[in-house]
Amino acid sequence: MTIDATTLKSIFSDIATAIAADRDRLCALDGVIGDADHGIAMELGFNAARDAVSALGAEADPTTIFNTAAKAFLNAVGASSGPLYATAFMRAGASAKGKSVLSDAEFVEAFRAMAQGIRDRGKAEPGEKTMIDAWVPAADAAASASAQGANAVAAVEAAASAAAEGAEATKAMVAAKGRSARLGDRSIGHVDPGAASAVTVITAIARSLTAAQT
Amino acid sequence: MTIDATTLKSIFSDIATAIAADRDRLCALDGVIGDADHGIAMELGFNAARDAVSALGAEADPTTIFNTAAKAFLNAVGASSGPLYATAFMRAGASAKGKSVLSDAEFVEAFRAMAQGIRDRGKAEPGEKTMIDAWVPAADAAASASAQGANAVAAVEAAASAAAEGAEATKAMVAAKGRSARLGDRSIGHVDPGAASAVTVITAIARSLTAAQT
Amino acid sequence: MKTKKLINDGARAVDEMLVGVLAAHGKHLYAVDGSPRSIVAKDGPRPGKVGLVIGGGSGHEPTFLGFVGKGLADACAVGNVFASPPPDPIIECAKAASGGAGVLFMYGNYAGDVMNFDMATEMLSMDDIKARTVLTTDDVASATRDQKQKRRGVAGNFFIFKAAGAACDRMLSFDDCERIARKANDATYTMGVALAPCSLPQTLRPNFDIGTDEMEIGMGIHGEPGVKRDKLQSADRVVDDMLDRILAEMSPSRGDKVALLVNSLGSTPLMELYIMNRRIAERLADIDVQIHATWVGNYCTSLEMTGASITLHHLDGELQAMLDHPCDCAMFRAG
Amino acid sequence: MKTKKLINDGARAVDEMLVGVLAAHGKHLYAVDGSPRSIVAKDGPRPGKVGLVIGGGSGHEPTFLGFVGKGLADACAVGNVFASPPPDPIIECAKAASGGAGVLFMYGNYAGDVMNFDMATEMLSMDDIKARTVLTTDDVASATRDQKQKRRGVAGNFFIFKAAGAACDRMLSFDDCERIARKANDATYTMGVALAPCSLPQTLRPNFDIGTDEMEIGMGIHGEPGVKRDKLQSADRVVDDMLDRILAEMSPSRGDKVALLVNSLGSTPLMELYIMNRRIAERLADIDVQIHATWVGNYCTSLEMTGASITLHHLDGELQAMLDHPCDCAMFRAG
Ligand SMILES: Nc1ncnc2c1ncn2[C@@H]1O[C@H](COP(=O)(O)OP(=O)(O)O)[C@@H](O)[C@H]1O
Ligand SMILES: Nc1ncnc2c1ncn2[C@@H]1O[C@H](COP(=O)(O)OP(=O)(O)O)[C@@H](O)[C@H]1O
Ligand SMILES: [Mg+2]
Ligand SMILES: [Mg+2]
Ligand SMILES: [Mg+2]
Ligand SMILES: [Mg+2]
Repeated sequence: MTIDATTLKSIFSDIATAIAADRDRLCALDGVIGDADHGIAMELGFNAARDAVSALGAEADPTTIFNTAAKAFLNAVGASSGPLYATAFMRAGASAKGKSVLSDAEFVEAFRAMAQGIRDRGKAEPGEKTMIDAWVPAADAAASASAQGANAVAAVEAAASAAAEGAEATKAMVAAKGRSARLGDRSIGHVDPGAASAVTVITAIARSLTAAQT
Repeated sequence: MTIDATTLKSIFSDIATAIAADRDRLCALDGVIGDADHGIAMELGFNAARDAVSALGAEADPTTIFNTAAKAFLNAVGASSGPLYATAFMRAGASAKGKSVLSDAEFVEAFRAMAQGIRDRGKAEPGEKTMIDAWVPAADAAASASAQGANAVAAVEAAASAAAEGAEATKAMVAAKGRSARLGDRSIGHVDPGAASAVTVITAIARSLTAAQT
Repeated sequence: MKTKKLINDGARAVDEMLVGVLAAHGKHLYAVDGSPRSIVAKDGPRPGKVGLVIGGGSGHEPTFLGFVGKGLADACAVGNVFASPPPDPIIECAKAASGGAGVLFMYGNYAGDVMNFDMATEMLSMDDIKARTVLTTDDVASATRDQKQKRRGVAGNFFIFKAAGAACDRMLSFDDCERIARKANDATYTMGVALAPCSLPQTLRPNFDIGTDEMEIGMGIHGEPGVKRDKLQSADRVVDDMLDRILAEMSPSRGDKVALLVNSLGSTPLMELYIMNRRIAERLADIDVQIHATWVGNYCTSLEMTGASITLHHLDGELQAMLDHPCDCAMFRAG
Repeated sequence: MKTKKLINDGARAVDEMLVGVLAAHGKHLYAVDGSPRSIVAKDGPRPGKVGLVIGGGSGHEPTFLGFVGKGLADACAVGNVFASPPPDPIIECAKAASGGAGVLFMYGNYAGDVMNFDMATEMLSMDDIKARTVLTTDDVASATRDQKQKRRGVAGNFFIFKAAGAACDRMLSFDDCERIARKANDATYTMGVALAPCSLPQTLRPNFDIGTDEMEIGMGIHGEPGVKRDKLQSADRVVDDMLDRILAEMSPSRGDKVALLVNSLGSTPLMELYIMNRRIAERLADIDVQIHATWVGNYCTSLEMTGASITLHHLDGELQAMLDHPCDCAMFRAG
């Protein structure tokens, strides 16, 4: 498949819908080990990203779409999620530089760039109980599926399962980055909200790609 | 019977005990149409009065006892009940002036003076939904019983029933004095807390006299 | 279920608070020797000046004792929670505040306060101290317009005391101080709304019941019921309702000036007060009423009650001068 | 069950608050044209002066924007409730505050704030504005002593910003301003305790659960869990526990001076804060530590959270001079 402006825009729109539906659960998760606003931040951010990219013309290239989403997300949110997701989208934009549409492999490459952007911005290592613990295994799964010839849908589906496992695994971790890092052992037993929302985001991307394909 | 310092002191002590037991009900009544503190004020006041008079010697005359109670009550309480009960006791003290003990009739006279003191201080008329609506019928009942030859116990028992009826009647009244006067019709249906506590006070006096008599 | 408070013993709360107040504000305040409930401004009373004594129940902090200081009140008599102080501390305050030119008693119009201050006035006359009383009656909700003298004093105390304190500080005559105090009271209008109760330290029980979606318009600062119980509305609607009642009485002309107080009853945070203020400013701009100065915050509280009040202080040249007169109190500074 | 607030729409609460803030405090504050979340002191920035830009999430009022004014911060970047501001308003604040001598960014040490301010710093370097950052890390409860750099910034911001603002106002060099800011941070120790949660305007749900007889020692100002959950104790015991932790770190010598802040997290009324202050004063007197100045009230809140914090600011001659330096902000005045 080729992933064009229309598909990218619908991806942002589908993420926004999925996150809005998940908002209260994410706030509740953040209430346990953070400040209870993660669902709000994600909803604000993806609504702003969706609105900003949907205002772009049909001729917008992927880089413009990702950069527009980055800026909109960042300015709507601030918080931790703002710079993390904004950097993710900027990196995706950079990886797509010069292309007018994305092939399956290029989309997976952009997806990997997102995970790398979050990692660079937040400087968190896997195991520190952050969204990195969902994004890094997700990016790895997508890359290896793609290397084995999977299309974008299959690769992101593999990413979504890996993210879900990764998020589940944060329960056992002691937070070492972000707001909950001060909890020490008291953070054990609870899923990291940023990892949980990453699952929602990645699953929404997979669904959106599936819908675009058919 | 003759009512001496010991009896008067035990009256103050018995009132304090009765009011302390009734504190929360009085606060709750005041919560409905006032500021929820009437039980606290009455408890503070009668505890202070009890402590102050109990510190007096056995040779203290009734006037000294009443004046001591007045001062102690006033300074412990402030509020509305402070000046009202303090004036009541000062008037009782004035009516007992020069006497070393009180006869039954003199005690009833002091009791009437209390009601008159409350009336003078608060300038409330019967029917304005205040403690006056318990104290005035109580004083009248005591006086007429005494005029018909009743002893102090019987007179104050008559006063207690009259006070209870008077307090019950405040339910139907619209408050025109005190904190609840701003409620207008919304005060209807609720007993005035000051009238309710007057019943407790007067009943305690009757019981205390009965106990002293036997 | 009991409410939670950081106290040691409800019965000692007021006295312990006062020790803490003096520890924090020793530069501004002292207590009369042997009368710990009589709090006096270090830099307030002086010969020839009319003394201003305020007072009332505790639980409204920074009202009353926070307004003791140079340019405002000279002394404050402190009662138990929501209870008038007795005559003794009032008398001690009057003696400390007296500069020989008379003492003005100012406090909210509550039966208990009136009786206690009146007893103090009677006793002071034996000491040759002349005390006059100006009751504050700014609570629009607490009686009809023709019965203004029956109304309660609430957050508007702030402006009324401020005007009187400035008049006293400017060494005006006893008559003028009293006149300005009365004028300030007549020019001050407050409406409050409560969303959730407070609880007394002695009982640790909510002092009124209110539904989880209700508000009480016109609630008194001791939890006395107000003019109506309603479903909670948006901030703009609540402000409109409150302002409509205030403006109907004040009936300002275009170009008139007011001072504005947006006050929290305790738990309502600044964010909500400023959201209210946005609407108030909008409404007053619409009718061309100029806001000379605005205060927003906890000025007259009811312990931890949730809710807010709006006060307008209708200025003329004289009241504006009094408002702008500097003051320096333990918990409030202006000018 | 939803909590009750006087708001119009949770999503618009911060922007509406800011309109209300500017309506009330137009003499002190303005917003950068086209950037309503960038609030600047009218009488702050000037050529040659190091600019002080503070910022952080909303919901802590008067922190942060209340501390913008002459002698304190030049500008404040305002985030959503409990969320760092994005880089754009930070950049606009830096431009407005810049007097050519450098801009100091000061804010609480939270991952979100660090990332957003760092992005702003990178972007500003393209505009030739040099920004340096001093994070506040006064919350003793939030990491062990050897990990002070990991701690959160909480109510102690008040003293730390005050010191830095005074240094900037005195036209000290960029290096000196930064040095004093770091020194003030190192000398500031806060412990908090929470009794009941707040709720976000967007969710209207309590942001943590706590038993009806429990307290959380060391609770963060966004409701982040603290060091322990306990049965609620008397005020004196709670103060002792908090002070013990602070003093163990500060280890003052006899005769040392401190400044003291007893802060409400929102709903805890002045009465309780002063009761706490009574005990604090007693304890510090016992170890011969002198309290140079005390502030008591709502200085760094978490919306309507119930609870309080104690901050000690360990003074030397330089920090004392900074503390005593006058400032005039919309919501705070000193000196
Ligand atoms: N340094 C970091 N690197 C990666 N993710 C982080 C980092 N810091 C925080 N996070 C993520 O951000 C989430 C919280 O986001 P959010 O609630 O929106 O922001 P805030 O903590 O500012 O309120 C955490 O659950 C965690 O997954
Ligand atoms: N003017 C008055 N005359 C007689 N009784 C009064 C008057 N004003 C108030 N009261 C009585 O005082 C009671 C309230 O007392 P209390 O709660 O102790 O004082 P406060 O109203 O100051 O809180 C009322 O229920 C009423 O009976
Ligand atoms: Mg969060
Ligand atoms: Mg009462
Ligand atoms: Mg009372
Ligand atoms: Mg947050």
